[in-house]
Amino acid sequence: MNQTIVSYLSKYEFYKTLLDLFGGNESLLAFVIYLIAALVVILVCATIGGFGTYAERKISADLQARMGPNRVGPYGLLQVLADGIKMITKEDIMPFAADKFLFYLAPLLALVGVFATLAVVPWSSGFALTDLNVGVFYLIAISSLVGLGIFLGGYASNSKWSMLGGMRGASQIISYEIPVTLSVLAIVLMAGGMSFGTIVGQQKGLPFNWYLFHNPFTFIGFFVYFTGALAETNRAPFDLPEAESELVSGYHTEYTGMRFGFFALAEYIEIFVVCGVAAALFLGGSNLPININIDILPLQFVEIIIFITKTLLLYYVVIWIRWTLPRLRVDQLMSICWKYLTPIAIFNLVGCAIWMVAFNGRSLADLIIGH
Amino acid sequence: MISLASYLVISLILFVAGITVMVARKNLVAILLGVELVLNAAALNFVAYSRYLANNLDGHIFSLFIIVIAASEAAVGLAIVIRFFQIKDTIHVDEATQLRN
Amino acid sequence: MFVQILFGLSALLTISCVIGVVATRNIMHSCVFLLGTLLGVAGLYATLGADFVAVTQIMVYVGGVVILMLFAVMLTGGKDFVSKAQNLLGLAPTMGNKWTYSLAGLVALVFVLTNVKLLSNIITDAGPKTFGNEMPSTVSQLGHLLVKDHVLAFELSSVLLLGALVGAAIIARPKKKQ
Amino acid sequence: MTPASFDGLMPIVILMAIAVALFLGGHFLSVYLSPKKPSHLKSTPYECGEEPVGTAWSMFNIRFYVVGLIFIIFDVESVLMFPVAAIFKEMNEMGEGGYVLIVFLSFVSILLEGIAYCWKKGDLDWVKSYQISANKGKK
Amino acid sequence: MEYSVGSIAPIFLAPVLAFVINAFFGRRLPRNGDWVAVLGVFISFIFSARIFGDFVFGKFATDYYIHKTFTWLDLSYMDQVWKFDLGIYIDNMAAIMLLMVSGVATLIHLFSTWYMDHDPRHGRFFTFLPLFTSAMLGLVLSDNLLALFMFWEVMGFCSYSLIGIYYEKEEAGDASIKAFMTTRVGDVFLLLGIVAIYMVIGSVTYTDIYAAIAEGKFAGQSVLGIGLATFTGFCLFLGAMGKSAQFPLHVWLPDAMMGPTPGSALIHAATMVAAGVYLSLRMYPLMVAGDLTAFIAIIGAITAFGAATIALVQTDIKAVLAFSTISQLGYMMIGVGVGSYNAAFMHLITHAVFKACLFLSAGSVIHSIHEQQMPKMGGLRKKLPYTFIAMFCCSLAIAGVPFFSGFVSKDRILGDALYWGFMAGQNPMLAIVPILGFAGAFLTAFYMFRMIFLTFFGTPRDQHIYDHAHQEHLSFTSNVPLLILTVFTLGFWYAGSLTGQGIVNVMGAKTEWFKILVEAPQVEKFVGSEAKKTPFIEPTTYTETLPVAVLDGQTGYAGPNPDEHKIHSAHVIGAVASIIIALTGIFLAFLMYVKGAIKPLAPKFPGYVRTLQNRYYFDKVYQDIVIKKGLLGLNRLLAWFDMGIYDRFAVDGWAKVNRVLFRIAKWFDNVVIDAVGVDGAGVAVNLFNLVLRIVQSGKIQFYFIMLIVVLCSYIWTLNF
Repeated sequence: MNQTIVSYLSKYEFYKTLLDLFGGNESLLAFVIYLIAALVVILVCATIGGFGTYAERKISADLQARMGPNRVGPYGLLQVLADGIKMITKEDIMPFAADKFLFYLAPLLALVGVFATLAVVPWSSGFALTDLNVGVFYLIAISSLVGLGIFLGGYASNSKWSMLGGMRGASQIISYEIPVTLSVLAIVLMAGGMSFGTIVGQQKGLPFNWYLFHNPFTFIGFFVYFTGALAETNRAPFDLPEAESELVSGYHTEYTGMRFGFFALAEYIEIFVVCGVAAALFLGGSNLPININIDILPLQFVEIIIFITKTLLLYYVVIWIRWTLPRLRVDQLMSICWKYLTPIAIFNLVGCAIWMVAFNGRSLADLIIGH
Repeated sequence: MISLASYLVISLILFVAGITVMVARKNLVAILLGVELVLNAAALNFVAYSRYLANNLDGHIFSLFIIVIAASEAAVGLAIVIRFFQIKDTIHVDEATQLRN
Repeated sequence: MFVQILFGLSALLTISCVIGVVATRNIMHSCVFLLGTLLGVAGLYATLGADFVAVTQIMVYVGGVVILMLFAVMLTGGKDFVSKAQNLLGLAPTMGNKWTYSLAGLVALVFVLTNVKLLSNIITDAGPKTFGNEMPSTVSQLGHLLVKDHVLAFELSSVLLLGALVGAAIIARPKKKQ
Repeated sequence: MTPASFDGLMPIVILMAIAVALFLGGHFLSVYLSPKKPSHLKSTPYECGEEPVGTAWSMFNIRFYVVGLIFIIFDVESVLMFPVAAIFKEMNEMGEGGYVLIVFLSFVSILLEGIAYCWKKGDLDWVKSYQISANKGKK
Repeated sequence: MEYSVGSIAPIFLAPVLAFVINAFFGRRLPRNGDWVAVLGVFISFIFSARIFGDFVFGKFATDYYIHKTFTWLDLSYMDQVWKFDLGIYIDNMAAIMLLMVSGVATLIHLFSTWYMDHDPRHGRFFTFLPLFTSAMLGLVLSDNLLALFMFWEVMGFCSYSLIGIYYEKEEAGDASIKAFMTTRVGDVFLLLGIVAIYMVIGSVTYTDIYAAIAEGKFAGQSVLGIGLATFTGFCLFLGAMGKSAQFPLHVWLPDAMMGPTPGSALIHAATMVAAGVYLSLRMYPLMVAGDLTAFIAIIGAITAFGAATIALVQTDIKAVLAFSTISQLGYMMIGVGVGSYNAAFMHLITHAVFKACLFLSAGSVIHSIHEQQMPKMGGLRKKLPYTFIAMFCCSLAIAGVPFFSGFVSKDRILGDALYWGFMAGQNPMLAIVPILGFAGAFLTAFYMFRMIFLTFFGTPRDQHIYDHAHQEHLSFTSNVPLLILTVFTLGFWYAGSLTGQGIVNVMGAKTEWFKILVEAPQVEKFVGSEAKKTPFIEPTTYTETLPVAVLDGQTGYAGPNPDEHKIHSAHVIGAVASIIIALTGIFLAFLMYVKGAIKPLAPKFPGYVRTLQNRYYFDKVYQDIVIKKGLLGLNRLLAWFDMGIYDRFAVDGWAKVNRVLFRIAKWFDNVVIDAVGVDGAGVAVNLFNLVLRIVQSGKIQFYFIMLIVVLCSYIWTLNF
């Protein structure tokens, strides 16, 4: 079963009429639906990304007992717009020593990498844009374009700070990709499939069916994943690539205007995506926290709301962590990745495998309640 | 529908490009890059054959292992190149003639 | 329908980037073009219904090999590399000149002819073959192949990777400063 | 519930296309709207106001490469583990869980050997082992 | 009694296991795990002894063979079948060979534990030795040329490591590289031959090749204008020449003495050099189909005689043995050439036994007096009694004295050569083969006993060395292996008919059981041999038909030979002649080196002796002509190519003008422009690639171009 938005809609009447409208050309109709859906998704994500900056500033202000942005619009809500306009109207400077080609290419790579991940985000059981058989794997793979973009950005601008930031960013991102992959692997092993549809479908019903509570190993695995995800998105306390107090602004020191904006947008959307994946893998994704077995169109929107709520909660945690924890040193960073997270992740993997064989895949709560 | 020939032609182009890079460039890293291209061509052929000629997925397995081996080959090869650079302070391939005679 | 479009895009990306790889004079740019090529090949895999192989291609090459190559370029940079990248002089000595390219061209031509000779009968008697629009999942079949038929290769590959890791680590390990 | 079809790949292409379009659009927009007063000082790489010395494209520490090396090996191993993990459940329900578990564990054990080796040899710690090889025994 | 894989595989796997254990944990084991090696080889000896028993003692029909296969690589699609099967193929020859290899190897391992004791490279030695043995056993077991080639290469690598085991010694390193590269020349041709065979009949399995020969698949084809059978047979025989050190490619073997003596024993006696003869025996029908027999016989004769003459003047005891090995291999090749199939194989076996024994004895001599030069020895008879006995018997055997194994086999070869050269109505020029053969026999007897007398008889020439030589005591590891081997240098083991009738005919002008069991493969029997091929896992079903041929003791030859009496008379003449020749040689040596009645002839022909001492200047020729001239010429060409063409025009002005257009279609139009200029390179590559395989020019990319061009040209030449 692969539930794409098209195959979901095709169950309803108006799909038939639409099909007639398009002269029975299913591919064309699918293209149109996908296009609209993709635009909607990107709009939503861009908004969330944009408001991410706003939220970050507000929350940080709260945490530090400040006001935060409050001039533009009510509560400074329009700050986002102001930032956007500012970015567009800024002069974009091309350092003379830069590698022009790569200087242009780098933000594009980051942007493409992030946008391509949006294709498999399971907004709801029906409204996921698409549901590949290799969903999670695809997501991990394609998101590594971002690290490449960061590295190239740091390299291309030919400035010491950028170069340092780029190298740091690349090595950090690839390093933390390992624990993330391994903890995702544990979930794949639990769910018996890589597609988000399968994984989320396994977690229907009450919260103790979530993989977070499935067994102790997945419980640890969640934190491993979350830490790794933080590092992969260069969020504090892992924000070494853009450590403003040591490297001026890291890999985008030389970037101005729109291209800087793209980097920022990519970063914020990526945070959103990894939070969403965490929600989908461990927190039951878009499932209602109760056992109901009806399938009507409005329910999908409820599910979307549930999913986004879970995601935003994690998002808040991310921002919260940023303003709580101090930044790590590089050697601490590496030792955390290779000496703590990776062994723990492997331990989880083995534990999950043994659990599967031992208890025949039944969850902890299931064993306790039993039947 | 897409024919097998088109895939073969693309993989041939990849392969020839790999050969060209390997022969023409004097930069050791570039030569490894050419090797990657050649391996990709081979893997592409395997998958294309397994879809068009055979009815099993052995071709996929083959190309999986090709990718695996390409990765390890790149790792070791680049390590050797780096060490070579540290010794010779160049990566010009014609400098790599210790084994002569 | 969409498959043809995807195939066209991927082939376009692949071939144009391959030309870039061959023709560019900057090793860094070469690596980036290689990235494009590999993405294109991944797309081709996708058009062949090999979803897992396609994603593996992206994961290993884009995520790993290309970054590794970029690192290696940085590490083996040195004077030559810098002067080239700043376009102070034209084609850098390590990137070959027209005569090396001519030789390569000859070799390539010979190879192409040979291949055409070899492949001609295969292509002819393979004949056209049409597939539906379905893309069945290859993952579970691959898994079964890996743990049943090819289990030995599966285990041995891990040994191979261990060997590669140890060997490369020994080679690349910096000198200990006492 | 329709089987997966190639159309399922459409959103990926569309999203990538949108990304490119957005990039170009934003770029041209900024070309339109943004002021252009280039000056040499502006376009020098930022070095805290000093004259930039040399280029940033100098050689880097080899530790980055070692990290990348360890990464790629683990990356590939995880790639090989994915299909096995994906079929683990159904094999387990078919009653062959033990066999797959053994295959899987032997694979992972070799993975562990790799990380143990690198750990012991000090490839995993960033600064220490290469500089201070003398007191490595202590810590 | 059924042959499951489990009863055959240990022959190959046990030494491999020993190798793996020693390779990884050898250092931690006591005595560097040499006992592991001995154990592994001994296990394979047990299993092969079982198979030997089943095959030899009349269990099966004479032409019975086990053939188990499993598919190794399956590329077939729709109607087209592309398959590679690997498998096990055991017939009488293989069974005997297995027993010989594993038995001799066991004894050599046992001896090495004593010889290599307290040696710095002890562990390394005992890591490679079992691998070497296993490679040879696998080569014997394997049922197709491809697997044979793999094991062939493994052996090449092992001999490289064993010869160069003291790599800190300059000449050791050189010798190892020389051995590797010289054999490589042959291997390249071997591979070409295998590929050609595969391209024609789509399989490289022995049985399929035999069947193809019988069906005349080889007849019509031709490669590069040569008949296909001739081409492939020639390629394969070149491989055999490289491996078993035939005339042009023999230069590596004498230098291979740098390794420790037991290693040399294994290389030069049992395994590596035997492989070449084994291959040419296996492919005998192909050789016949390609009319290569005369060529093989002549090569063998030249080798046998030339090596014998060189051995006359060597003073290093191991060098004498090395050249005698080359000469004896020449005899085997003569046997292959003149069509005395089973005699050639028998000589392979007997020679393996007594040459192993000789080398081990030489080893024990060297080990006890730490000296290899014979002029410094003498009178060691009292110090090393057991070694003396062993070496004496073996020398009798190799000299071809009656009642000893060498006589039994060599006499048959010479007899057949006599018949073939004089009576079979061949080209009279071919009479050179038996003449050279008998002359070589004479020289063999002479130089072997020269060695014996110089070493063990007379008075010690170097008192100091003599006094410091340890007195030899009977010990299980040091000289019991020698004595065991010595027992098997007696003739009746090989002469008598072990199959049914009692031990007859100790004189051994006829060799019953070899004659019955080992016969040239009758290719017609293999047509449609797919039926006999049993899959790898299921137990095979075998024909229980009692060997009628064995019971009433008629020969294994197919059909009554019209001129049987001629052959018989030839054998009688040959036997008598070789007895006389051998005894004369020994007596001459006795007079010359013990009695001193005859002055050594050396001073009379100084020039010839110098030529001999320089081994006919072969190394010099190779060094000067091939390597220096050829390679330097090549390098000069390369240099001219790089400098004159690449770099002189590299900075042309107009290149910058159309650089843009150039970057897009760079190689494209250059091919058109420079095709002529660069064609020279292609031709040069084709000319020099043989030389380049021997020596490296160090330019990676040039290798690559060579690879591609050679590959393409090969594909174009055989238009399949």
